[in-house]
Amino acid sequence: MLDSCRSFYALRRARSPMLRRIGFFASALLFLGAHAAAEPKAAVLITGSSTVAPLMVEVAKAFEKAHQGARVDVQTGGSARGVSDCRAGLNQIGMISRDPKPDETDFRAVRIARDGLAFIASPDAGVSGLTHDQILSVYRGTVTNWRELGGKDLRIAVVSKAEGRAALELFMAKFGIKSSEIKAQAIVGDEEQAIKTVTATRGSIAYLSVSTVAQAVGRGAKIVPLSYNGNSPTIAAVRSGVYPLTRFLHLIDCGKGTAASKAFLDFVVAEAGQRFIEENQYIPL
Amino acid sequence: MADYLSRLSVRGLGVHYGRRCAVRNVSLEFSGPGITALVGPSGAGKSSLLLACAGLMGDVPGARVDGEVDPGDSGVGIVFQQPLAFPLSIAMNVGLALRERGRSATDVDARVALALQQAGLWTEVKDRLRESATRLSGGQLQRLCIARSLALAPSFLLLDEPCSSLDPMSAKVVENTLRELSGSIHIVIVTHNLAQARRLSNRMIVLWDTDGGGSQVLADGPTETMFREPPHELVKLYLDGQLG
Amino acid sequence: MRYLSLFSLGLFLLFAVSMLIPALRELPRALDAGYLLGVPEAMGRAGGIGPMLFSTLLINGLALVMTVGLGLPLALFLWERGDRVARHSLQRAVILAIDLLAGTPSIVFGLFGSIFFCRILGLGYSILAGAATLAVMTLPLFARLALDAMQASPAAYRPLARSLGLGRRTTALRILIPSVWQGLVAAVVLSWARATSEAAALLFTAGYATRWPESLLDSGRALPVHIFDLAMNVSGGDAMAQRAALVLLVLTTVFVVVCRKFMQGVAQWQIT
Amino acid sequence: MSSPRLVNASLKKTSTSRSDLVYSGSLVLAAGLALASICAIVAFVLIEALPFFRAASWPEFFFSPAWFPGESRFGAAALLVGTLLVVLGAIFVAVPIGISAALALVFYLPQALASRTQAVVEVIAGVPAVVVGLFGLTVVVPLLAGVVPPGLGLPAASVTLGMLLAPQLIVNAAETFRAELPELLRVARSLGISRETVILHLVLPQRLRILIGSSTILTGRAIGETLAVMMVAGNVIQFPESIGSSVRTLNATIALEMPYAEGIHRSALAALAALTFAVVLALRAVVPGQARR
Repeated sequence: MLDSCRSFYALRRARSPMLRRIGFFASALLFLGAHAAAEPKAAVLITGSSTVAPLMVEVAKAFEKAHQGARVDVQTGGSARGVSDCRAGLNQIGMISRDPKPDETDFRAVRIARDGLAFIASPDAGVSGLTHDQILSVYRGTVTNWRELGGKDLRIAVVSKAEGRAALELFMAKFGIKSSEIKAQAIVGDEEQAIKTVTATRGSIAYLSVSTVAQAVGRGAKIVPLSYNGNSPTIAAVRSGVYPLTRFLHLIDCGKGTAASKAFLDFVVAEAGQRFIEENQYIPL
Repeated sequence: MADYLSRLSVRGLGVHYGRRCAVRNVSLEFSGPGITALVGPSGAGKSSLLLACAGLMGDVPGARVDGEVDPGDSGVGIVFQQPLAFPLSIAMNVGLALRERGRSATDVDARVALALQQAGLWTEVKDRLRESATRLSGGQLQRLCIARSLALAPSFLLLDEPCSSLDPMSAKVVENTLRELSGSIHIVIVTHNLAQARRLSNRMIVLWDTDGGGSQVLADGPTETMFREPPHELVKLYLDGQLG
Repeated sequence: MRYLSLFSLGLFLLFAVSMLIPALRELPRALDAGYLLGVPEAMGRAGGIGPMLFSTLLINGLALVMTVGLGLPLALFLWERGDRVARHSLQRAVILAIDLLAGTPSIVFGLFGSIFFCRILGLGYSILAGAATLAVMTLPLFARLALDAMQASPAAYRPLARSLGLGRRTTALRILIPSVWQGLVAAVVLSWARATSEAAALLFTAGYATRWPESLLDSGRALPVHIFDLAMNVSGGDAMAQRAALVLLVLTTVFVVVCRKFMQGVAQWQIT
Repeated sequence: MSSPRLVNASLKKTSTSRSDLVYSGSLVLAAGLALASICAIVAFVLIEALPFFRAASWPEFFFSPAWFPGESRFGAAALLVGTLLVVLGAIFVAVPIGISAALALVFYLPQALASRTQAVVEVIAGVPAVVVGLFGLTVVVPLLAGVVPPGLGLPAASVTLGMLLAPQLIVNAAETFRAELPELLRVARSLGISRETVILHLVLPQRLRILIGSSTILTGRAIGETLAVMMVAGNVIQFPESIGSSVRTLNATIALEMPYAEGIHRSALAALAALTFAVVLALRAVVPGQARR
């Protein structure tokens, strides 16, 4: 603080008008900041996966409406941050867009929504479904032209996900392939980037979450959802358990939560919360 | 202006730029009103001597000064060859140094008016003092620089080729200004224009680097005797315009 | 030469305008009070961007004050040493650090901010932490541009001011700054443009909250973060992302115009 | 106008006055605070990267192209090459267009139009990286897909990043060209020199030195820009075989993986950020005139 007083003092004494104006403006803001410091902090802080965050903001709003005075703040930063913040007690609830790893037993993972792994291709590929082995050969780079899969004569542009992403981990688990074995032409991060990359690249194939694909197809995006071993990746198929490649979105509680955070967890899993999840085009339990 | 006999004495002055020696062991005395012309071939260190007398050598990178320049407690003003106005109004250009010293506004305005009068610029600018100084003409700008130095009431005013970038008309106006000022303060003018030196100065100093080891005072005396009986062969050739 | 340069200016403007077409298409719906002041709904796919706009103004206003408040003295500090910059080790170290910072990805600033400002200084996810992080991020850019502007001013001012016995403060504030105010305006505007278009750094510091911030210590989602989220995490969010981007551009345009008028006025006032 | 008797002594140049001391005091303090914040970040990156540097094998880090944190293989070679190629590509796009656009702005446009155009360019500098990235992905990539399949890759990244850097370069260059321009043009007109000669012989040689000096901040920004590049570069970890193949930069890796990185992987990403510093230093050393400015 000493420095801002000194520079403020110097500025105020500086006869040049411009600097005096900046000095005045700076001190007013600092005063506003100090006065505001007394505000109460958020009751429930949720951090974690950016895929789940948009949904949680809406659910949090509904929760605040249902429980006057409660206050829920949602922050992003990725699944890893959701876990580390939770363990460090920096948040009350963590968000992860994957099933907990076998060694992750030090926290309670609450399933809040379903999701599945869907494969999509660009329309000019001319294919509507692939088998497990076909997908494996495409991602291993042994098959490089759609013609070999019954599609048009077009080079396959394989799109995969970046390290650590839940979809990649699910893909590696279900297909028993290591990330170093994947021969991709493009690697994307978030879901929407996958959709846009496929629409922009001829003959491309990618994997991402079923709900994103359902919403994109609903909006008329230029992508073709591929059936997996004959199962088409629809929200109904995942909800009914027919679709084989599924995962759950979780909220995690490391035992450092407050009464409000416990109430929030129950709210999300309860009827009202699930209806809300469905309204926002995610797949309820 | 100066109400008692001020004295600017230079003793054993040397100016070195790295290994090259520009000025070697120069001792001079300037006192009382009058105009001294400092002449000599270009590159003879005239400007370095002037800068040293104004105490500005510290600013020049790589320059080393030995010997002593003692202005006593009288002010030394300097006007550089390239006239340059601050990005401020005419009044502010002249009065900035005074305002910084905390003089009252009325005192500053009075002094600015006086300085502009002494520089012979007052009549031309007295009703546009608030305008930006960058719109003045070459001759006006040079006189503004002179006024700027005069505002600090120096006893000595050093000018580095004041009229070199001016048209003849403006040069004449500046010369008349200097002639009037020389009644009250001591002016040292560096010039290549020997006719101007003869017209203006009552004393002439010839600076020459005879042996390549740095310029020294070749001749120093009244201007007329310098022209009529040059004390040194080189000076005679120089004054006839064959050398330098 | 004439046609080549005019052609490249035209090429750049063509690229820039076609980049903005999706955003410009949203113009009628963007300049509507309900949208500008309303609260977002359905993950941002509907409703307004009131809280984001307010957070953006707060964060970037504060950040600019800090950037100029620290950047201008830093640039003056470097300019004071003037020609000896090359040799003076401290100045060379400063310019080196400035260049390093310019090369640092903005996500690293976000992480630094989240650890230093949010956790160590205890500001948590807040407007103040976001503003401080932005300030630290744009400081090098502003200091460097301001220094370049100052070094473009006539070199003869320095000995001239010294010959008149002017102090360092007067030389800097009354002579140097007025003579390069155009360069300084450009530096302020470019720093503002760099800061207001930043999303990654704010994601971890100012946070993601979409409610109206009540104080500087409240988390507030800035507009670029909102745009990033809509484009990257919300399916069908593109149109709203472009609309928000248009609002951000209008904000920057207003700032550019105001900045030029303000500085012109000051410069005019300064010389009298 | 009576001429007051001026006593010389009172106007002698005073030593540094009190306001000067306060001024340079606050200058040093603010500069110190700014410097401290700058060094804090450099230190933060190095401290975060320390655990990785202690544990990792250096040859693998610098020479192996295999970056697979899941299998704890941390080879950054391909990422380094990716960054260098994208930065050089972006400069190859931004500098010619930027400099000549700035020349057009300063020399060939009437003053009123020039200042309004420069204002537009300054606004374009404020376009969020997401919008540029989206434009890159939806327009630039399909356009290039025909020329250099598959579209995503080095050319798309260079064009997109180049256009992201251009506004800042244009404004910076225009301001630098505009300095001391009126006298230059006056002299040129008086000697009948054509505008082109003024540019080629008077303005460019002298001003280019300043521009080169400040170009390191441009290359810095090119290295620092993450999002727009990440969307169009393809991000495949490989030494690019052809001009059109996909590349991944150091920063794209940090941005893609940081939210999902834990422990040694996170420290490895900080090591990549430290590597970015090394690249900035290397580029600075290559650019002449930087130290002597």
